[in-house]
Amino acid sequence: MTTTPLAARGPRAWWRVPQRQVPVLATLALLLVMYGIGVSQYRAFSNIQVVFNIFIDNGFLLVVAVGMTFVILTGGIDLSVGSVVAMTAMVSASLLGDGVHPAVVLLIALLIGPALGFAMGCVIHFFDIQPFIVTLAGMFFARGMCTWISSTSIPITDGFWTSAAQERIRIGENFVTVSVLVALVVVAVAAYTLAYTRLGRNVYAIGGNQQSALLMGLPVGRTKIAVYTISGLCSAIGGILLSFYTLSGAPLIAIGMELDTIAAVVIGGTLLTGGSGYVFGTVLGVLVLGVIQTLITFDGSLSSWWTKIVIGGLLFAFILLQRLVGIRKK
Amino acid sequence: MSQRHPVLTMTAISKIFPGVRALDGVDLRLFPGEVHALMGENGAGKSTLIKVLTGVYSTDAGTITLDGQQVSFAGPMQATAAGVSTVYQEVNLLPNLSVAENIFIGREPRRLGAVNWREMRRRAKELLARIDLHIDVTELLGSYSLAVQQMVAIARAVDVNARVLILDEPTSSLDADEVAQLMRIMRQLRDDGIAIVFVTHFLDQVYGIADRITVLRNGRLVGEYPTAELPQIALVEKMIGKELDALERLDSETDRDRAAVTQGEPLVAADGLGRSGSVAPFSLTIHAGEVVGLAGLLGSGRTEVARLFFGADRADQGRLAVDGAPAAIRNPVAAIDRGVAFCSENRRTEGLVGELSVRENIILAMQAARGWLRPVPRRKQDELVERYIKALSIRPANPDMPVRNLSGGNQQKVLLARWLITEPRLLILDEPTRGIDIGAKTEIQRLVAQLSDGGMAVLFISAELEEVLRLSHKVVVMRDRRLVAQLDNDDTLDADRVMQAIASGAAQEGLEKV
Amino acid sequence: ACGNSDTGSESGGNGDGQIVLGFSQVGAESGWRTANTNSIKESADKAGIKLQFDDAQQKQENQIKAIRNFIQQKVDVIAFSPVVESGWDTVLKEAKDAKIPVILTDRAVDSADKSLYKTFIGSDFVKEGRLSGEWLVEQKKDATGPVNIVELQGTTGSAPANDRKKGFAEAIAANPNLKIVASQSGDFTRAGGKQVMEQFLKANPKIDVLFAHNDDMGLGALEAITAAGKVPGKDITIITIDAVKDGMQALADGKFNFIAECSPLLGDQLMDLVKKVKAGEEVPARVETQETTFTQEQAKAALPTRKY
Amino acid sequence: MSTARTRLAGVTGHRLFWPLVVLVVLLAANTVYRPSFLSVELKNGHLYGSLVDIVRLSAPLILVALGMSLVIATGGIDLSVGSVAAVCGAIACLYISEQPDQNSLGAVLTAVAIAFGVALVLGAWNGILVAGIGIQPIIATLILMVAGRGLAQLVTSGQIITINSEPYKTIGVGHLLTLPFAIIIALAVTLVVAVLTRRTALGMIIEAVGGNAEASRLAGVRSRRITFLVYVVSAACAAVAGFMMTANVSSADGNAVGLWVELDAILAVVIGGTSLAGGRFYLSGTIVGALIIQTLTTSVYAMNIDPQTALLFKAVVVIAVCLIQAPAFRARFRRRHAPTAAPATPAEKQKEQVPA
Ligand SMILES: Nc1ncnc2c1ncn2[C@@H]1O[C@H](COP(=O)(O)OP(=O)(O)OP(=O)(O)O)[C@@H](O)[C@H]1O
Ligand SMILES: Nc1ncnc2c1ncn2[C@@H]1O[C@H](COP(=O)(O)OP(=O)(O)OP(=O)(O)O)[C@@H](O)[C@H]1O
Ligand SMILES: [Mg+2]
Ligand SMILES: [Mg+2]
Repeated sequence: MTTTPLAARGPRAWWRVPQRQVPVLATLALLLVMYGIGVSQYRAFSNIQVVFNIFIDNGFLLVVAVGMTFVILTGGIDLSVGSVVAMTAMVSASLLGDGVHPAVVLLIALLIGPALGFAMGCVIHFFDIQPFIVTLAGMFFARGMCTWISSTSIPITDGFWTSAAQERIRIGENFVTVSVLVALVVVAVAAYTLAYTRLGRNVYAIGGNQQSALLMGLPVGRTKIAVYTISGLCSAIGGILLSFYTLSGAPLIAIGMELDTIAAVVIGGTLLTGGSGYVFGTVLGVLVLGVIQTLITFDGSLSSWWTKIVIGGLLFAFILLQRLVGIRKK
Repeated sequence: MSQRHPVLTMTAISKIFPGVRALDGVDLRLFPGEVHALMGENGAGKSTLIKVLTGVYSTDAGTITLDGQQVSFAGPMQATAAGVSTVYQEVNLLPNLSVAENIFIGREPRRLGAVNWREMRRRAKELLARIDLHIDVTELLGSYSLAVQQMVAIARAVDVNARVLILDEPTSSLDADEVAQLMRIMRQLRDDGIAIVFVTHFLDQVYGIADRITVLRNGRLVGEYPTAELPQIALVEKMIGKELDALERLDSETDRDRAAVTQGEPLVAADGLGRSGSVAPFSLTIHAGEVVGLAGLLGSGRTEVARLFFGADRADQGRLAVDGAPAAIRNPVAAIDRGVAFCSENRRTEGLVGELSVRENIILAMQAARGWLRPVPRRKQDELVERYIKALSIRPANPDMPVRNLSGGNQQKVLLARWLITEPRLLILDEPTRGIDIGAKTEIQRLVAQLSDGGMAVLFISAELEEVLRLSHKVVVMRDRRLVAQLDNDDTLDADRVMQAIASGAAQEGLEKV
Repeated sequence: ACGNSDTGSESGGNGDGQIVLGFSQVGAESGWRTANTNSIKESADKAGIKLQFDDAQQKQENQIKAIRNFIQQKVDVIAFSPVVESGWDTVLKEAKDAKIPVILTDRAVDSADKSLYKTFIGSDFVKEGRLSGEWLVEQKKDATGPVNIVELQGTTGSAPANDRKKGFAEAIAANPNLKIVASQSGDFTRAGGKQVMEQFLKANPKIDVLFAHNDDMGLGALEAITAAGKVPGKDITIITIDAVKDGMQALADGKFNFIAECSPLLGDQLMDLVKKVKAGEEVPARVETQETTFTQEQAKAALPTRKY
Repeated sequence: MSTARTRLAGVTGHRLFWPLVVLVVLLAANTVYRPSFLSVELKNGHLYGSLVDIVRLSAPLILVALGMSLVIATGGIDLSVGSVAAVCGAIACLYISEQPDQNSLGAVLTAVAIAFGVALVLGAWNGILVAGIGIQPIIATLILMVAGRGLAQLVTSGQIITINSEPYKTIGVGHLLTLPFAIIIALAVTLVVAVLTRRTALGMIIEAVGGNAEASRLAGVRSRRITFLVYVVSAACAAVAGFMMTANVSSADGNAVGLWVELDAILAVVIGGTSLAGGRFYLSGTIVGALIIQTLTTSVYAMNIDPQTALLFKAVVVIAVCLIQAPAFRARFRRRHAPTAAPATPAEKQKEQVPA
């Protein structure tokens, strides 16, 4: 009896990108187009430093968005990130103000976020409560901690912090800050984790179908708790970077950051339902938001409300094009 | 033999779901190097027993011992670690990951702690080649048909070094060849001393491979028997709990007059219909009262043909005519308007809405056709739902149960009921008997025959050639996503001739242009 | 695409000698703020200064970004209303290195290094709170029994809320009879003020004075007071801050009792400073906007000429 | 006795039981703090008291949350409700403020109709992005959330438009038969939505789309049309909420109206037992959820909790609500009551075992 082997698909040409990466590449292309528009419209836009500034100004957002990518890949959501960022900055500022050694402060600040994330992850997993509600409570909690610590902003004068904040790493004419390097390291580590470790693959698996992942014998609970812890850690790092950036802790800082973060992740092509997306996409998403903002500042003629409308419009144009490119490929 | 110790015993297992006693004091013993068939009607508790064993559900009573040690797994992860490898009934894989990853996730080959993708792909390809599946392992699993997915699931399970391998209806959507491959592998593993639990509704498969049989009925243990000592008829009697002649009568009823009913205008006529990348253009007519069987190997494009007729996918070539008038069927709504119904093969992703109740799932299509403003009156709902719960013996007969909680076979019946109540003119059935016990299967076959006698046209897809042959007036053979032959089902047609047509499809190219 | 940095270096639009001012506004969170923005835009037009305007939407991060971009664009002068007091050193240093003078408007920053900015122009929130408190102390100096005050705070953690609260508390400490019995945040909005006041009225049988951190919350509270069957301005003395038009109207109508002005109209003063700074002239380290306080009679007189 | 117990189990097992318990506990805490909290008196022919305030103030949230329930049931989310409320409130107020006679009923009705029409357009915009173009709901509605705020401020020119219109004011603070008019509107809209979804097949179809969109499509449901529709309904609900919010203070503040209401609305829906993943939705649960949230806010004021710690208080209550509601959580404390299956009698089993 002959069995017809299922015809294997034709050999793939080396230059053909895998289907899954098309959206990300489309996003990249659109981002470049947007940058090109900026360059053609505004003279100073072409300075390399403008690009570096986008990284400098969005370093902490990038780090937090990377953490969020993990959570969203599992199909969850973490609304607490903005508040945890603020809380970390507040705690650092207030401890430094009390004269605690910076190394100790750094350690404590880097522990609080993951601890809260871990706690939220446990509640989500063990009690089977929707992430939205749990992390919303976490958001209230962390923000409440901020105002509880102090209702006014606390300046940071510590030597380590100020030097980390103001150190300029020269690249030719231009410079970046320590934060940018930290952010890039976080991106690299996260990309590696997602692509090459079991934890990373389990994250995708849970996002694909949690029930199936469970039946396939994957550590669903552990992974879920891990992603919220990771997100907490990234928020903590983001909080430190933000405290470098502003050299202070303010109770109302980073309000609404969770939406920016989610937007960046989703614009980067990650599905909110989980299971599909890349850290690189998230980087692009953050850059898209950064470029939009830079375009608007460079324009400098928009009133406050037109600013919002134009941001919305640019976002729409971008998403629409991204989507159209995606459809054609499907 | 008597000094052999069971590798696994389950004793007096009970499991209660709200309102349903799914298992009631069930025992199971497994010996190394045997294939143990777990038999029972739909909803008898087979899948539940397996899930209790692997820790998906906690037991309400009873003990499990593995190698003499009492165990209680907290979940499949622990069970796998202890050497119990399982393929669950519904394909439970990850459509968003590549085929290779689906096979290896959780135990990826690694180098220096990092997942070694190249090695993983290589081994996946190798493994699939062993079961004669030659597909691109880097593609997403979701882009393959259900049958391919099922093969991948099997590949995943058999690759581990397990002592106990559990296969819950692995063959329900496989073709004869794939089944043969699977049997070969099962024998091999058995000879290596692995204990295999095999759940299926195909008796010949059981008798082809199983050493012993445990029969469940209504969540209770009926008994455990060596295969050799239990004749088929006795097995069926034990499963359904009544004498068999009733069943046989049904069986003979379906053996009916298959004289062609091709007079007059065809109900549906496809002319050069096709979709690039999925099915080559084909022409096919279906008359009222005619059953057209679609035969072909796994992935040959039968499902794709059905989807084109239903507008689930949009054809980009050719024309479709209904009642002789050209019809643009661009979406399911248009198809349903013209009296076409489509019972899809993948009930979980394309069929049922798990959260909704049995009642809601059954009336969904009818309701959609009426529009949301005209709800089906409750009285009529009750009447229809009750009728079909009875006709298809859906169990438990509780219309308000979420369909997710039904056993696999019963879910399939719900899906069937959904389309039957819309009283379509053309009913497309893609693997309607998948995972259905023999009692219900004959019931469904009889129903199809009855409907077609009543003037309904049926497009019937099944991996079981016998079934196709028994019901169809005309058998259409697919191969490599093209229609290669149309055979009238007269007395000379038998399985061999169909297989021949499938195998030598290329030689019969001429027929395609019919 | 980005190799022409040399052409960018002489950008800034000052080829024709026009001064370019980069201004980063906090946002448009209130009518006050919009009036502030309008004043600056109009004045810039009048003074022939090219304005690069940026709205930070209440986020410090955005303001820092905007200042960075101004530096890239090589504007002549940067001005901004800081969202919060701290955290500006780094970016101000960059501006200093790029030799762009900085003017703070409306709110101060707490940098130790005063050379980072040229001058500050704006109002003093603490003073506004203090003026309100002092007026109340004066009014109630004959009070024998306790005077119950309720306070509607601005957004928790925001600088005006903190400072006005502080100034007010300092001032009323002069009379131990004056007691704040309840203090809640009304988020600077009318709806917030109303909602909080409703509960204040139910929880406190005797309220003598309402101190609201801005007019809007006071206006919201008015409705709650009326609905509770009390007469605003009579049964309850109402003190607010800002003096926007609706507030002034309420004051003139006798519903409010006192308003400490916080003027948004600092455009002209700012443009003067910009020109001076650009020309390298000396400027005072601190310029206060012309502000006053209003009682009901003063309001009636001032109302017809109010600009916003 | 056993029937009593099963009846009790039936009550405690009801979906609304635990949310209601939380609501009652919150109210009780307030009453302990201030015994007059529960008292409701008749002032000028109107009901007056904290309870009435709570219900009246939760009316806009209830409206927004109703629309949000439907959107969430389809597996989507609508972040733009706050902005839509702001835009509609602003348009209505702007129109009224330009009328010579602001008290004319006709003018107010026209204003409301125009603003409502705009809301439908905005809803349709969301619907097209999600259902037509296939953009992920969260990002599709984020666009309008950002731009809508801008639109609202554009309408008001960044100022607060104050109006003096009795008929319009009625929407927010008027009374009918001693009851606040806002409550009546909320009830009416609830009724309309409930009838529309539960008396027709719309509810089930929405749930089917949310539960499994592909399966619904193959069952002949026009999934896209339904998805489109829920965004329009959501925007319409948000518009009415916007009228209420602006009428409440007789002024439109483009920046403040409906700020963060989307979060509260989603929270209300989730507390009410609807899953964010889509599928089944529970309107009654949503309403209880909205009441809980408003009670929480009011409690902060009524119990005079320091604003600096108010958020911590909120966090504690929210987490308590979800814990108490989670079956998995309660199960942990009820282990000992675990049902034990009655052992099957040997006779029943009739094992036929054969040695292997
Ligand atoms: N999660 C659940 N909740 C409630 N009832 C359930 C649940 N899972 C299964 N059941 C019920 O338990 C009984 C046994 O189901 P099970 O899936 O074990 O049957 P099965 O023997 O595998 O049938 P099939 O041959 O159709 O797969 C059925 O009546 C089913 O409705
Ligand atoms: N060899 C293959 N290469 C790529 N894709 C394949 C292959 N075989 C199957 N597929 C995928 O599976 C589907 C195959 O077709 P389809 O499901 O219509 O066939 P079928 O005859 O119904 O097969 P089955 O019996 O497996 O259901 C297509 O969607 C295709 O993407
Ligand atoms: Mg089963
Ligand atoms: Mg198929």
